[in-house]
Amino acid sequence: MSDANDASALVKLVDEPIDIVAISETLSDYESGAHSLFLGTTRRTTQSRQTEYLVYDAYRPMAKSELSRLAGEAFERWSLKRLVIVHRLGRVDLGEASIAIGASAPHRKAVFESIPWLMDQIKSCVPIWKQENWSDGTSEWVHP
Amino acid sequence: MSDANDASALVKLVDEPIDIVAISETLSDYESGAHSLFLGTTRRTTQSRQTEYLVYDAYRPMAKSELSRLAGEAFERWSLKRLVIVHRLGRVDLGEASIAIGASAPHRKAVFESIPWLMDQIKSCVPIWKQENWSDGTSEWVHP
Amino acid sequence: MTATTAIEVKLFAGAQSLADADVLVVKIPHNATAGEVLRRIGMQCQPLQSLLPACRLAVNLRYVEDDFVGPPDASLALIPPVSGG
Amino acid sequence: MTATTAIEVKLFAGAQSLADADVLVVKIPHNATAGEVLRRIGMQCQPLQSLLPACRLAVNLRYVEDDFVGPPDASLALIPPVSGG
Repeated sequence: MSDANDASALVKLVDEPIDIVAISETLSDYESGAHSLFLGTTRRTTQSRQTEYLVYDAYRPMAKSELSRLAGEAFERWSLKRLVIVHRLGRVDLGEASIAIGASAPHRKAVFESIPWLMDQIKSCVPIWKQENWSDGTSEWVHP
Repeated sequence: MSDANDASALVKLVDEPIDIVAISETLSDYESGAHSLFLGTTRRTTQSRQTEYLVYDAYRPMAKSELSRLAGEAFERWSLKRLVIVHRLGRVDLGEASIAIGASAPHRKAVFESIPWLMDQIKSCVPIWKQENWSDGTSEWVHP
Repeated sequence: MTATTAIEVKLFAGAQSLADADVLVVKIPHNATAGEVLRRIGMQCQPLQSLLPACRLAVNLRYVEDDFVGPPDASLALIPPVSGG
Repeated sequence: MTATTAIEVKLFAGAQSLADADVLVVKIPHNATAGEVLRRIGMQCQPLQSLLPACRLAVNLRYVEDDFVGPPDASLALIPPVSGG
């Protein structure tokens, strides 16, 4: 639990499992009454096909830069107290998180609006790509 | 990480700190690509007044019954895979959580919509009350 | 002359503070509606009058409308505006 | 005769698979616009043509419009539709 006054945003690309507990701790703030943590995880079934695992690749410096830009925009727009965005790269097994977005703010509206907005933005402009690795052994890059 | 197939909702009133890790584990599901955990915590500042701590009281059997009804409705409406609602009663110090709502679903829209809806419903119809205990030593029940 | 009966109504939060009690015993006519019960609460416990217009009555753990008539052994509670979450 | 220069364009994901390379060397006229660079990529690397209409060009870590002209030492990347999250 931090008693610090400063608002802050943190953006990271990681190659290992995302540390959820560390993110939760980062969000703690006495001036925030609302904390929210979203995790996007590898789901088994897509339509009727079974995923074995996913692989994420990124244009790292640009992905970091785009994530920072989006974080800054969300931070300002919703007057967040804390914001953490972590995207994992490489292989992500079933049930594991590829992305975590955590936010805290004085009131819940700010976290309820900013996290979905960030996810929409990330899925449209951050240069990160998902490779489906299906249970039948085939794989393909997803370019929606 | 549970590999079970069954969808489930869990509602609890507790008198001790909410176990966030236990909730996170409950949400795990291979068919869910989206997991979200919201925490409502005791905030220090309200307008210009300082809160020392909050006390929550409830009409317990009815609060439990209303929460279960709402959980069931959200579960059906958004086809959630897992849903956990925990409300803490008694004294809740600064930074501690009075409520936790966790949800998981195949796609993120379901968790982004259901949790805000649940919070709105809880704040309008579940018989739980908050007592502000201000830093100047005064206290008052909040009846908005 | 109308037959009356004494019922217990649970009180919470601000209502409990105002009435300085967690249960209120109220005399009501037999088969009184929820609206009538609320009116009698105000008549028989003056300190509650200010909060009462914002309160709802719960019968057997459910909110009821003003014209609702509960069973004789119903469990009643006065629910002031809630503030959980 | 137009003077040309050779530039490197980084490739990712499906574009990398199609071109079977993570960097593509493309000959472009001096002061070529981003739109011209994309067109040359398609001409000089046939396997990318199917994906190219959906791709954007990034110059120095930023998406640019078709009429953008980057500095000579710019870092270029071909960005196919993204699917992170």
